[in-house]
Amino acid sequence: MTSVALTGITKVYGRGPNAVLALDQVSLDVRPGEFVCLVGASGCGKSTLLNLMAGLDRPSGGSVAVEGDSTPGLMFQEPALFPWLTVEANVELPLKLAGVARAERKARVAELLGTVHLGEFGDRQPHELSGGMRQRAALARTLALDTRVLLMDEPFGALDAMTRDILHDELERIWSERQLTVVFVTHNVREAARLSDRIVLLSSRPGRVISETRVDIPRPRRIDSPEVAAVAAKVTEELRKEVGRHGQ
Amino acid sequence: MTSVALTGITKVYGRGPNAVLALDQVSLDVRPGEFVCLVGASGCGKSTLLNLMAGLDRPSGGSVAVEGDSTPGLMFQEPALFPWLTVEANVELPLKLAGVARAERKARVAELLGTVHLGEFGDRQPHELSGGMRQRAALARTLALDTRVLLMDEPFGALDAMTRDILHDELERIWSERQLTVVFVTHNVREAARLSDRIVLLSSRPGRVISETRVDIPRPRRIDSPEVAAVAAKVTEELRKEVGRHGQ
Amino acid sequence: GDDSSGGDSGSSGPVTLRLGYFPNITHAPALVGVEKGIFAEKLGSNVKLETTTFNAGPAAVEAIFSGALDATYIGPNPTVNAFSKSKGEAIRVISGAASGGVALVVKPDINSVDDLKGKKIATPQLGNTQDVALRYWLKEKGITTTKEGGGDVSIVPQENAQTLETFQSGAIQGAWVPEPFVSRLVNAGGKVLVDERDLWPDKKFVITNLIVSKKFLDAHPDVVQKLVDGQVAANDFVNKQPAEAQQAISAHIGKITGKPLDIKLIQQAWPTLTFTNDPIASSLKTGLDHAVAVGLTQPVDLNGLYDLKYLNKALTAAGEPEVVQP
Amino acid sequence: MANDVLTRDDSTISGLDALEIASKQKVTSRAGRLWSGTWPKVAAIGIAIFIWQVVVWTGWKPPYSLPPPAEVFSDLGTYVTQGAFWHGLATTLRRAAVGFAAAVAIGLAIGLAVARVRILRAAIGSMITALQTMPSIAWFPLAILLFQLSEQAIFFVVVLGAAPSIANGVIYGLDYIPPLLLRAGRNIGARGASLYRYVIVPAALPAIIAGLKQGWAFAWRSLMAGELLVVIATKTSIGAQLTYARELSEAPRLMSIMIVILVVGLVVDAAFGAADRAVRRRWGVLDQAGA
Amino acid sequence: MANDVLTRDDSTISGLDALEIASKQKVTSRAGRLWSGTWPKVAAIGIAIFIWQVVVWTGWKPPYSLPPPAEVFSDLGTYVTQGAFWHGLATTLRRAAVGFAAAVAIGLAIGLAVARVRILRAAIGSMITALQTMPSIAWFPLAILLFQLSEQAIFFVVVLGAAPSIANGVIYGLDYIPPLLLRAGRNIGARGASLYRYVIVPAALPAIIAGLKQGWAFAWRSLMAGELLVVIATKTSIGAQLTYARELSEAPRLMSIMIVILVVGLVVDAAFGAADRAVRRRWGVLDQAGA
Ligand SMILES: Nc1ncnc2c1ncn2[C@@H]1O[C@H](COP(=O)(O)OP(=O)(O)OP(=O)(O)O)[C@@H](O)[C@H]1O
Ligand SMILES: Nc1ncnc2c1ncn2[C@@H]1O[C@H](COP(=O)(O)OP(=O)(O)OP(=O)(O)O)[C@@H](O)[C@H]1O
Ligand SMILES: [Mg+2]
Ligand SMILES: [Mg+2]
Repeated sequence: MTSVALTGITKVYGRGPNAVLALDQVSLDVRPGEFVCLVGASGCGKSTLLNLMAGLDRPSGGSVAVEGDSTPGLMFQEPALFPWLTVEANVELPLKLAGVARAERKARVAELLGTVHLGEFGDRQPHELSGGMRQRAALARTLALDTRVLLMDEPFGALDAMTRDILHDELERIWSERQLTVVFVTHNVREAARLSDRIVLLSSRPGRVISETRVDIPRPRRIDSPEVAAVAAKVTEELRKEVGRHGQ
Repeated sequence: MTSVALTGITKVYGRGPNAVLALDQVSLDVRPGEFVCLVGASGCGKSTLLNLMAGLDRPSGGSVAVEGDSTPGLMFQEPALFPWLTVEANVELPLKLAGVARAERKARVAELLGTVHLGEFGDRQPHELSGGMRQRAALARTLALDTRVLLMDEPFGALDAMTRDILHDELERIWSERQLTVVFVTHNVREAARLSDRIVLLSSRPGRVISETRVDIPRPRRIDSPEVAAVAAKVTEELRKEVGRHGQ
Repeated sequence: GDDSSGGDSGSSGPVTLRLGYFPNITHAPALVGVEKGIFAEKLGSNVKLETTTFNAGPAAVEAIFSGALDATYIGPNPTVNAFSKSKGEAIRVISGAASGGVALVVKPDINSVDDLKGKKIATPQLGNTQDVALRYWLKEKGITTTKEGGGDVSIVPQENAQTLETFQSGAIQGAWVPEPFVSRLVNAGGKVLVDERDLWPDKKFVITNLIVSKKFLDAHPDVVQKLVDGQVAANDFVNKQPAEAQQAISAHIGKITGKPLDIKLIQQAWPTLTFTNDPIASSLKTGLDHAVAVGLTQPVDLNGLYDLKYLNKALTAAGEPEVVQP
Repeated sequence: MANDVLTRDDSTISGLDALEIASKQKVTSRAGRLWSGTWPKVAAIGIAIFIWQVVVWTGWKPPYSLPPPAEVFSDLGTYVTQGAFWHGLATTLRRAAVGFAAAVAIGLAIGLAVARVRILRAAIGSMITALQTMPSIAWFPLAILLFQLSEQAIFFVVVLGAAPSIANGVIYGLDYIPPLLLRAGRNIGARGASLYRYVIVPAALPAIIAGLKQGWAFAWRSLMAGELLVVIATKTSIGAQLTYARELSEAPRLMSIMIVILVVGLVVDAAFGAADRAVRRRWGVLDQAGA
Repeated sequence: MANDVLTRDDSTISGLDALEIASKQKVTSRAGRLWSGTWPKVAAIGIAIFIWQVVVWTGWKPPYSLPPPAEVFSDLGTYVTQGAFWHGLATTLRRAAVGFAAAVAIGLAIGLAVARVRILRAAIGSMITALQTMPSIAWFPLAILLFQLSEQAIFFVVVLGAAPSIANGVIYGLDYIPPLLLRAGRNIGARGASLYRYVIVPAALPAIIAGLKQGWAFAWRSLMAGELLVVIATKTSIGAQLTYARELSEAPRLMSIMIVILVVGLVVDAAFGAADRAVRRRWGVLDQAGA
C-alpha cells in the first residue's frame, strides 16, 4: 500500500551535449501517513523529484503513481505567492478553487495565518513582507490545500530557529490530525530527524537514492534531544561521505 | 574608526494607519575588518538594515555612514540573478562594470565559480539552476565586487551542511585575505558563532538592537566545536527570550 | 529645401518648376503633357520640371500653401478654397484644362426626377461642385434636400471609390460623379439620367483648371508663360491625336498606380469630356452662387482669381481665339 | 581614515538614483501632489505654444498655411460652442466605445486562445501582426460588402484595426508569465477556466492593459478613417469633420480638431494610467522612477 | 486502496496541461518540427480560401464586387511579375525600414527618458498615448509644411505614427522591471548609462520587442497613408498602388495588394517572433504553451 510510488524515475533536462541527467533510476515508495524527508547536496535533484510527484513535470523515464485522484500539494522552494493578491487572498485562493463557502473560507484563512504567525499581515501584498514572512505565507497557502499528500521543498529555510521550532510542532500536529503523507526536502539534517519517519539520502549528478534511514524516535520529539542529534549525526556522516566521494 | 556607522536609524514603511515601524533607533558601529552577524526573528528588519547600509533605501530618520567612497556590496536574500545572462555573465558583470580587463575577468570568473562549486555551470541560464546553485551564483557575483564592505543576507540559507561548511571556510579566507568588513545576516546561530567577531541580536517590530555578543573563539574554528556550540547556545537563549517576550 | 525655386533666382540661371496633377482622366492634358514630354519641351533647358501627383485636392493645396509646389492641375472646389482661405494671396488660375465629364448615374428603374424621391444619391463630398450641382438641380425641380441627408432625396456624400461599391451593393440608387466613375457606374449597370453638360450654357463647365502659386508667378512670369504654352500644346495634342493621347494617359496612370488604366474605359469616358484651355470662369462663379443658394456656403469674392494674360498670349501665338479675362 | 568616512545624505545620492528614492520619502499634501503632477504638463504645453507662436512671428510660412495660436484658439472657442461639435463628439465617442469594447472582447478571446493553444498559435499566431499592419482603407470594400452603409461597417473597420493589437498584447503578456506562478496556480487546483481566471489573466494584466492602450490608439485611428465610410449626415462625427476641415483647407479648424483629439487621448490615457498605477502599486513596482 | 492509486501517464494529463507539457518532451527531428509549424498555417490559409470560394459560389455578391480566388490569384500572378510591383515594393520597404529605424531611435530615447525621469513623465508621459491616437492625415499639412514634398515628409508621418507606440512599449517595460533587479544592478556598480545598458534595457527587452512590433504596425499603416503624400510618377509605391486600386475600384488588384501586405507582415512578424523566442528561451519562459 503506497501513497506515492516512484518507479525507476529518470529525468534529463535539455538536449544534446548540454543535457543534464538530474535523476537516474530513482525508486521510492511512500506509505500513506508516512513523513519522509529527502536530503542531499545542493543541486542533486530534490526539487525535480517533488515536481515530478506533483505532476508538474513529466519524467524522461519511469513512472509516478499517487494515491487517490487528487494531486499532491506542493510548497515550492521559492514562495511563489501571487503578487497581485494580498496575503489573505493568496491563502484563500486554494479554498476558493476547492469550492469552500465564503464564511468558512474566511475562518480557515484567519486560522492558517495565525498558525504561521502572520495574523496581522493578511491585508499586505507579498512584496511588503520579509523573506521569512513570505515563506510562511506560502506555507499557509499550501496548508490550505485539502490534499492527502503534501510535498514541501525547504519550507523553513528562511526562518529563525524559534519560529521554525514552533512551526515544526504545528506541522506535526496537522500531519497527524489530517493523516497526511508528507515528503519534505530539507538541508537541515536535525530538522529531518526531528520530523520524519524516514530520511532518504540522494546522491548528486545523477540523483540516486543512496541510503534510507528509519527514524524510530517516539514522538513528540525535540530538535535538541540527544536521540535526534544521534540520527542527525549518522545521516550527516553519510552525507559527508557522499559529498566527499563526489569531490563536490 | 568605523567602517559602517549607523546612528539612530529609524525606518517606517508605508503611510498612515498601515505604516510599519521596521526599525526604531538602531545604532551600530562596525569596525574595519570586523565580521558582524545579525540575528533576529523573521521580519525583524535585518534585510531592511542591510538595504539602508547599501544605500539602496533611505532611512526615515538617523544617518548611515560608510567608510571610503565605494558602496558596500550586498548579497540579497533572494539570488537576484539577471535572467538574461548566463551564470558566467552574471558573475562577470560587476568586473566589467569595474573596468577589469577581459582576460583577467575570465580568469576571475572561473576562479569564483570554482570557489562556489559551479565551475561546470557557467554557461547555464539562472533558470536552469537549482535553488542552492542560484544562491551560490549570487555569492560568486557578490564576491566579484571589489568593495571593502560586504553585506550578506542569509547567503547560505539554501545550502546543505557540507557545502555550507566548505563555503564558510572560503568566506573566512576571502575575508581575511581582502581585509573585508562583513555584515552577515543569518538564522543559523551556530553559523553566526562559527564566522563572526560579534553577534548582534535584533528584536522585532520595531527592530532594535537588544544585545551584542563578542565571539572570542580563536580562528580557525569548526562549526561543531564545543566553543561555537556554547556561544550559539547563549545567543539562542537570548533569542528565545526575545521571541517569547514578543509572543511571536 | 524651402522655396527652392520660389524667390530670388530671377529669370537667370536654372529654375525648377514643381508641377502637380492627379492620375485621373479629367487631368488628361497634364498626363499627356508629362508623358509626351510636351512640358519639358516648352519649358526649355533652363527650367527643370519636377512633377508630383496627388490623389485629392487638399494635399495639393497644402503643398502650394507651404511653398512645396509651384503649380498644379486641380478641380474647381479646391481652387476656390485655396483662394478664399488665403484671402486671395496664395494662388491664381492661369488656364483651364477640361470641361464636362460629370453625370447623374442611377439604377435602371429610375426614369425621371420624381422617381428619385425617397432614394439615396451619392456625391463625392459635401459642398463640392457635384454636390452643389445635384442639390441645386433638385431644388430647381422642386425637390427638397437637406445638408443632413433628409428631404425628398437623401444625399449621401462619400468617396468616389466607395460609390461604386455602394452602388453595386444597392446601398445607394444613384450618384452625381465625375469621370471615370460615370463610366464605371454605367458599366456596373447604371444609366445616365442627367449629363451635367446639359445644364450649362454651351454645355461647358470647368472640371479641371491649372493654378499657380502667386509667389512663383511673381518671381518667374516667364516660366509661367512657358507652362501655359505647354498646357496649350498639350491640349492641342489631346484634341488632335485622341488615340495617342488615350494611350499615353493609360500608360502614365499605370506608372503611378501600378496598373495601366483600362483603355476602353478611357475611350468610353472620352466623349463626355471637352479639353479646353478656357477655365470657364463663369461656371465657377455660377457654381458658387448655386452653393450659396442651397445654403452650403457664404458668398466668396473671387476677384483677382484669374490671371489669363499668359493664356491669351499662348492662344494668340497658337492662332486660337482668346478667352475673356473675368 | 575618519576623513574617509562618507556620510550618505541627500547630496551624495544624485542623478537618477535620487529621482528614484525621492518619491518614497516625500510626504506631500494632496494639493501639493496634484500641483507637482500638473505644472510640468502646463509648462510643456506652454513651451509648445510659445515655440509655435515664435515660428509664426518669424513669418516663416504665411498665416493661411500656419495659423497663429490665437487664431486657432479663437476658432476652437467657436468650434466647441457649436452643437455640431458636441453631436459629432458624442457620435464619435459612442462609436469608439462600442467598437473598442467589441475589439477588446474579440482581441482578448483570440489572444488568450492563441497564446495557450499550440495549434492555433502555429496556424494564426503570425497572422495577427500581419493583420495589424493592414491599413484601414483596405478593409473598406469588405466592410461595405458585409454591412452596407451602416454603423456596423464602421465597427468592422475599428475591430479589425484594434483587435489584433490587443491580441498581441495578451499573447505577449501570457508568454512572459513566470512559469513558477503557473505551476503554483495549477498545483493549488486552478485548471482550465479557473486557471485563466485566477492566474493567467491577473498575471498578464499589466501587459493586457498595455495592449489595450495600444489597441485604443489603433481603434481611434481606424475610427477616424472609418467614419468617412458612412457619412450619415444626420450624424456628424469628429472623423468626418477632420477630413472636411482638411478638404476645405481650413487650417485653424483642422488644428482645433487635432486639439480635441489630443484632449480625448489625454483623458483616455488618464484612465489607462490610473488602472496601470493601481496594478503597479499592488505588484510593488510603483515609484521606481516617475509617478 | 490499491485501486485508488492513480498512475499518471499521458492519458491523465489532459487539456491545456497536456499542451503545456507536451512540447517539453517531444523530441522531433528538424524537418518534423518545421512541418508541425507549417501545416497549421497552410491549413488555416486553405480553409480561408475555401470559405471565400464557397461564398463566391453561392453568388451572394456579383463577381465585380467580390472576385473569386482564382481571379485574384491570376491578377496576383500578373502583378508580381511586373516591374512596377517590384519597384513599388522596393521603394515602400526602403521607406518602411528607414522610417521605422528613425521611429525606433526616437521612440526608445523618449521611452527610456520618460520612464525614468519623473518630471518628463509628468510633463509629456500622457501626451504619448494622445499622440498615438492622432490619425496620420492630421499630420499631412504639417509634414508638407516642414518637409515639402520630400521623402522626409513621409518619414515624418511614419515616425509620428510609430514612435509613440514604441515609447509606450518601453515605458511599460521599464515600469514592470522587478525592483530587486534594479537594486542588484545598482549595487554591483551599474549607474547612469551602464545601468541602462546592462540592466534596464535587457530587463525590459521583452516588452521593448513587443512595443517594436506594435510600432511596426503603426509605422506600416502610417506609411501606407503617407506614401500618398509624395507620389512621383517615376517612383511608384505599395501605398499609392493600394489607394489607387481602391479609387479605381479594381477589386482583384486591391486584394492582390492586400495579400502582398499580409505577406510582408508575416515576414516581419517572423523576424520579431524569432527575436522574441530567443529572449524567451534565455529567460526560461519558452514553451509554456505553444511554440
Ligand atoms: N517594501 C515594504 N513595504 C512595507 N513593509 C515592508 C517592506 N519591506 C519590509 N517591510 C516590513 O518591514 C519589516 C522588516 O522586514 P525585513 O525584510 O527587513 O525583515 P527581515 O529581518 O529581513 O526578515 P526575514 O528574516 O524574514 O528576511 C517586516 O515587518 C516587513 O513586513
Ligand atoms: N529547468 C531546468 N533546466 C535545466 N536544468 C535544470 C532545470 N532545473 C533543474 N536543472 C538541473 O537539475 C539538477 C537538479 O536540480 P534541482 O532543482 O532538482 O536540485 P535540488 O536538489 O532541488 O537543489 P537545491 O538544494 O539547490 O535546491 C541541477 O543540476 C540543475 O542544474
Ligand atoms: Mg531545490
Ligand atoms: Mg530578510
